Amino acid sequence: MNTAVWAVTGVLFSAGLAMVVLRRQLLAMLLGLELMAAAANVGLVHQACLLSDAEALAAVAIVIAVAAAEAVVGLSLILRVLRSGRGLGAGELTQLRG
Amino acid sequence: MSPLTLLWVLPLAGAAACLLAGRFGRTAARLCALASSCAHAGACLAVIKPFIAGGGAGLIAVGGEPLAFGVSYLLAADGFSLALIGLTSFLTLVCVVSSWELEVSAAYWANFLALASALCGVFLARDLFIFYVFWEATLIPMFFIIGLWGSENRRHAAVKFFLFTFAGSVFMLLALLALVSAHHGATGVWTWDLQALKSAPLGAAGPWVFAGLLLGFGVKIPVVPLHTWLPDAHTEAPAAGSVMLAGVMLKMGLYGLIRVAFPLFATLSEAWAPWLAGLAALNAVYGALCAMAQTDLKRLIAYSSIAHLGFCLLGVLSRTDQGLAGGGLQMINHGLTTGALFLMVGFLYERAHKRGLADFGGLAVRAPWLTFFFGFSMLASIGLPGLNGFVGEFMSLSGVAHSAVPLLSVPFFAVAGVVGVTLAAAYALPAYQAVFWAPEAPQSVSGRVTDLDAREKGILWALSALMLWIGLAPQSWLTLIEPSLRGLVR
Amino acid sequence: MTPAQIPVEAWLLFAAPVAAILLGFFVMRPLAPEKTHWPILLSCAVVTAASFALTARVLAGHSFDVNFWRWAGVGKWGVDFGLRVDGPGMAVLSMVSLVGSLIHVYAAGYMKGDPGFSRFFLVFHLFFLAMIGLLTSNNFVQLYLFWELVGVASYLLVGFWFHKESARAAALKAFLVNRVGDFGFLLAVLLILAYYKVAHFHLVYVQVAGGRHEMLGVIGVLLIWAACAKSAQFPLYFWLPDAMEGPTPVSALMHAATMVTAGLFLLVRAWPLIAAVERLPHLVAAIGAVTALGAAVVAGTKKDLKRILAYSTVSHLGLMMLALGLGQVAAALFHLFTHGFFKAALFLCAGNIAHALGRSTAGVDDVGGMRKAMPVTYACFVAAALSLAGVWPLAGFYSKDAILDAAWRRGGGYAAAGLLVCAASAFYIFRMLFLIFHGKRPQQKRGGERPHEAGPAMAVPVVFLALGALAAGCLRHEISNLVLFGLKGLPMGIPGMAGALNLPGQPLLPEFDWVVFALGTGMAALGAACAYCLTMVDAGWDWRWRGGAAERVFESDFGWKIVVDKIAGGVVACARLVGNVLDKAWWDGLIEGLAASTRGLSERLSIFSAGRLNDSLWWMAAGAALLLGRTLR
Amino acid sequence: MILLPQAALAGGVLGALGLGLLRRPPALAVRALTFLAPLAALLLLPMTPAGLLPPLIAVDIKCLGWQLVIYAAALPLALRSSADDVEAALFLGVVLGMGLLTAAGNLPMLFLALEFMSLPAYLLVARAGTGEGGRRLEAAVKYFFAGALAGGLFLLGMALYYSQTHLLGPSPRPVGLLAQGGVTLMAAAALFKIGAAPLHWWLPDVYEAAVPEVTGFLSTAMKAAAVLFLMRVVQLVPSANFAPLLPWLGAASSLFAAVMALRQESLQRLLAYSSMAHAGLLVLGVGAWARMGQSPVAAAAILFYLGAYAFMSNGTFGFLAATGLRTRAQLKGYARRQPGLALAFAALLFCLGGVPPTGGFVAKLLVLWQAVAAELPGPAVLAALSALISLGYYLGLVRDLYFEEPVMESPAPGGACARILVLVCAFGALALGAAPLLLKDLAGGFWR
Repeated sequence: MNTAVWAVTGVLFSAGLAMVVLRRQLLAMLLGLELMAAAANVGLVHQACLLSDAEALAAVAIVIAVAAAEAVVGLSLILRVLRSGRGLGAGELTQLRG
Repeated sequence: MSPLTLLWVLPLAGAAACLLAGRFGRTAARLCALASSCAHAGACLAVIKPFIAGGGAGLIAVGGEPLAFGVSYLLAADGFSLALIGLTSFLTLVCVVSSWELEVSAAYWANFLALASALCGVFLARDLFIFYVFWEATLIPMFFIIGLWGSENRRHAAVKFFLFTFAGSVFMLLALLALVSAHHGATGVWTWDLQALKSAPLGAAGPWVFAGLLLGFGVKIPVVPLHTWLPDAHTEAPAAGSVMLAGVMLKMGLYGLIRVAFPLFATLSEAWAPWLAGLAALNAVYGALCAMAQTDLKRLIAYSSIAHLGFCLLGVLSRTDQGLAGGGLQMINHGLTTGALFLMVGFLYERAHKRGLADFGGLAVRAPWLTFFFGFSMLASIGLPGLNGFVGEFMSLSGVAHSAVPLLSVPFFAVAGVVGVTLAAAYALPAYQAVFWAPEAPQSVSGRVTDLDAREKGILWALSALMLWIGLAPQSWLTLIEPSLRGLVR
Repeated sequence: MTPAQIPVEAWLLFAAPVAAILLGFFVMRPLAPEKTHWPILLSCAVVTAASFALTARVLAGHSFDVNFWRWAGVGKWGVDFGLRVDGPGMAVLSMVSLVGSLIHVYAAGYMKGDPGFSRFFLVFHLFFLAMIGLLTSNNFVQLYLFWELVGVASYLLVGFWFHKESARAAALKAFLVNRVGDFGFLLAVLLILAYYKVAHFHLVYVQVAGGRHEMLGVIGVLLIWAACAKSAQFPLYFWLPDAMEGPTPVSALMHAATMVTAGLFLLVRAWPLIAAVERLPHLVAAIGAVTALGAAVVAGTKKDLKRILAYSTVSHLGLMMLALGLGQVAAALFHLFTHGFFKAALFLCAGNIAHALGRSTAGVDDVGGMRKAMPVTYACFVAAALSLAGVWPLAGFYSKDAILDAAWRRGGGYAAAGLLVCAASAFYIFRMLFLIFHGKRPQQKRGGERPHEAGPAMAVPVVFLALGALAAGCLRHEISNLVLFGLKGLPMGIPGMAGALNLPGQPLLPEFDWVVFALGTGMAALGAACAYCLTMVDAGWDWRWRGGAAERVFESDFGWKIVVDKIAGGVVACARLVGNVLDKAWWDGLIEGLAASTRGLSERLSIFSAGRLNDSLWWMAAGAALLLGRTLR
Repeated sequence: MILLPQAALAGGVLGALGLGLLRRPPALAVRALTFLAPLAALLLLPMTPAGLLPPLIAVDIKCLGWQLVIYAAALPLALRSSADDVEAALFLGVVLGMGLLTAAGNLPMLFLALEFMSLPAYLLVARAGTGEGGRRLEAAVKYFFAGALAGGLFLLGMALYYSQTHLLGPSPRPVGLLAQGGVTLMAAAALFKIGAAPLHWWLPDVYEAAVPEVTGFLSTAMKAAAVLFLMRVVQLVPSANFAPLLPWLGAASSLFAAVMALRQESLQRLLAYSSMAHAGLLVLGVGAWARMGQSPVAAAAILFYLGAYAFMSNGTFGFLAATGLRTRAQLKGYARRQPGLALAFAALLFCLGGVPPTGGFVAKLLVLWQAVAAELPGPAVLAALSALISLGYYLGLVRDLYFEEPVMESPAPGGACARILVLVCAFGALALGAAPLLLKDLAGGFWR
């Protein structure tokens, strides 16, 4: 059973990572980030229940809260990018280089 | 405030005073600079006079109360350091007087005095941290002197000078750190005191640390492969800048070798002496050959400095009494002769803004006094007996021919040295003739050259008198230098 | 003998010239430059008197050698300066001071009106002081000091008329060749100090006599090399003919009588060292013979008067070296003594002639039939010429005969060389005599005024020198005693020195030998006859053979000058290669290139950060993976 | 009581937001808050005794030292006069996050503090500053995604670590491979925050686009927090597998940054790479610290370096803010226009270059000293090489400043307050040069 949970975590995390690194769309990348956070949470919550460790469960709660905050900040930035008329593609963000 | 602390604080205070005086106009700054350099020269004499009276073997030391990081404020001066400090203060005075008429800002004088202070610090420090701080501190004033008041491509020369020396010094710093850490490993005490570090057990890292020190000092001497900063820095520096650069700053490297590197690594320096002597001999011959190929007068004198320093190094490496004393004395002599030569090229440059050998000609008619003094210094520089250049070279070479160090006793280093002496005439005389004796070339600028005025003649008389004094009666100078040197390397 | 007991004349030898020079430089030059020579002539008189007084002391057996001043001393190593007044020194010094003073008087007349008058006299007297110092120093370092000072003085004087390109080149060549010679001398002094621990002559003699012969061969060769440079012997003689660019008094004093003898004097001082190595004397003799013969032959082909005399000087110095090589110290010194007189006289006559024609130097084709115009010069020239050729009662005969006798006794090549040199020297001197004074060729009118006899200031010294050339022979016994005495009765002022050291070889001049007399005079007559036919009888000889291959051979001194030019060119090319190519282009270029390449590297690296977000994240993930991989292994 | 400084900062944040609610935020009050809160934290610092609030909070003497450095480094940005309450709140939020980081007890708290200081920082970069925000927005987006990715890595690392050691704090016993992997991932997150070589791509863009004061703040306070974060991760396990890599990683990234900075035309981007070079040196210091068994001496050296760097970096970026210069071309001959400011900037450049009589030298010396003492010759030589190359462009800047002729018309200098800041920073950096004298008794304990 233990390995199954780790397999899920691994798959989810690598999917999230792939989305962040490969996708061009900013939104998709944001989703990828959330996916990675969720994957780590799965592993954490599984282990915490096994050991019924309160501190770990508190950690899970913290992680969920932080992931949410992250999403908020991410969305606000993406909205500003949209409003400035440059579309969602990550490709156009190349003013800063060298 | 012990006299030794005064020796390096006085010029620094003078520099600050010059900057303040700069507010009230140029003459105030100049007068303040003159006052502080005279005061500094006076202080040096006050310290040296009783020292010589006491037989020149003593050692004035300042107590080393401990500071943070194992550093302790440890200054000491023996005959050798005092001689070099005397040379520094004298040449600073010469620089101040010789650039009296230049329209320069107060920062010019402040930089020279700061440089003098840092140089005195180097010659006084006995704590390696303080030694290193002063060693690098000399770079900043010289960087600004070359950069702000130099000639055409001064910017490149200033940056090259700073980076080149810094490259050597950074690896020297690593060597010092390794030394201090090794000492801490053995005794559990952090200290930077030169005497204490002699017992640092370095084991396998010993040669590497010694090589780091040699790299740091070698860049400054300069030893041939590490010398390419010198011609640019000397050529682009203002007249007074080249005097200080050639007169004293080149001696920091050799002083560092004698004071720090050799005592710390007695066995290694004995083992590597033949290789270093080979480099020194290469210095002497290579410098002379390069000087023969130059068309710019100042660049020629710069390369001749490389040759002269080769003799000093040869003398020091021979580890014999006369070799050491000869090397030490040659450092002072080179300061005087090359200082005088650079001054005169500076006077020429002030008048005609040209330095090439082909740009002049016929100066013997237009400026007879300049011809006389240039000839006098040039003869001293190529080692005419009876003038100071010969004494140093003769004793150094006699030391090398006499040396007991294996491989060094076979006289081919002496032969190379004497070849260097012979080549000296081959580069100096044709240049002298081209500038002073040859008739005016069509595109020459000799028309703008006027003869020396009283101030310039005064300086050159003082320098020539010193050259003649050392040349004919070097014994009094040797009693100042020799006792302290002998104890160092033995 | 303590320093306090040094006789006052010895101090005057130095005090007078120094005072005259200082007075001249600081007082006379600014105030009355044209009177600079007054204090200097006075100092010459004082020096001459002092040297004669000292010679009398030495003849009376009171020569001395004492250290009075520690120049530089460190631990066990030390060099002291001192005075050594002994036979060889005084023999040469007496001639030098007398001839020198006369030439100083001559120079006062010759250089009158020259813009550099005061500069000339100051340097001229500095040379005089240096020569005195050289002859009276008692150790190798002090000798080297004055040796170099003499070299510098010759540089300044040969290049006196620095507006002339040829004078500048000649001065530079003279100094550099002397410098090459000094390479040997300095190295020899260093080796002596290193292996014998002391530089003082006598202490070295004692050690050499005591059997220490370390590195003596090398030291001997180096000293000979130095002597060859200064005394213009075979390998390094080529600077002397060009040194004729200097004013005539310079040529007369330095390049005939005094400076060039310094090399020989060095060998005399170092003779115990050289004699201790059995092959070296032969080397000296061989160099002397080759130089004497070669120079005498070339002298016969030269056109310029002073160059003929220059080659003649090289030839006579070769003879002195030959005598020294054969062990005849006294003969060599005596010939040096007489040569000083007649060669200086010849030079001054040549100077007068050139002066009369209003030129600095005259060639053989500019003069002719001057007998009636300049009777005094003619008389002196004849006297000196006969003395040079070695005609019986004159001084030149006695000294040359002694050398010929030694060469004849040694036989073989030396004898042949000696005889041939007699013939050749007679040939070139009589050729000069006939061409200048008896030549039938009509005189070209140049500048209109007829050549007139030189003024009294220039004529009187020539006359005295000519008398010296005639009468110096009778002093031969005094000179040989002087050389002998000088070496025997030498009370040592220096502690730890054994009794006087006898120089190897017979110190006394050989007795009169009829066979040698006949041979010498015969060869001289043969030479004179050839000169007569080739100049007076067949007048065109001097020009017919020129322009052909023969001229190139003689002009380039049998090809030696071409070899020297190649060597000099090689050194300069090597310097330019090292200086410009190796140092500036390659090495400096390498270091500057290193700095530039780091900037270039930064250029190339910046293409990685093209600013795209995904690339950054990709690099981050890859970096983390790399880190993970490295730690999990 | 032990969280007094952090409480003061939180009060500041709420106050700034509260004022915002009143629609017309009086500019003076907002500015006072942005200035007072860090100052209050600074003053309250010594009074807070060490203590534990398990498991989340652990405050001890060393942690107070770190807080001192961080708050001091944050002060200059507090001075920036901006009427915008949101910006003030964001700034105070970031500083609060750093405060929490120093006091973090276990891993979740560490993660919380990490994100608490990062998220407002992304917005601060986007918002602070006048004029068109396009470049700043792009930089903020890059910063956000990089930061979030690092956060994700940290989470995964924490999960792995927890799964094997069942602990969320430092484990006394050596740990297995899985946990080591976790620790390494966490270290990667820390290295991202510091800006070490492979994970540095965001740094130049963010530092170039942000307003100079913000960049100064990021390069000093954020860097100090990140270094502390890395040290906390290293302390998690007795002998972390990634520790031996740190010195090489640090030296290599310092060398890389020095080379990259050589050719930069924009001043801020050049100083960004220079800041990255110093970060590399700090990572080398942490590596030496880890290798010497986390000796306090090495920690003191790193703290000193960060203190000195705070002066230097705030000073140089303050100079850019005060003078409004953007490119090296504008810098040419500036000494003739503003001699005082130019002299301060030159002094700061010499400090950054590590030229002896200055504080920068003592800082660099101490870190190199630890590297050599920890027998790390390779990284020490690389660091020395990077110091040499970095001096190349520092001297280049001084050369432009003093030796070149003024070419372009440079913008008008800023307010007096910014100029005074630059002078104070320059003086502070130079004064540290006499550290052996000044810290005679304080550091005595360490170095005796």
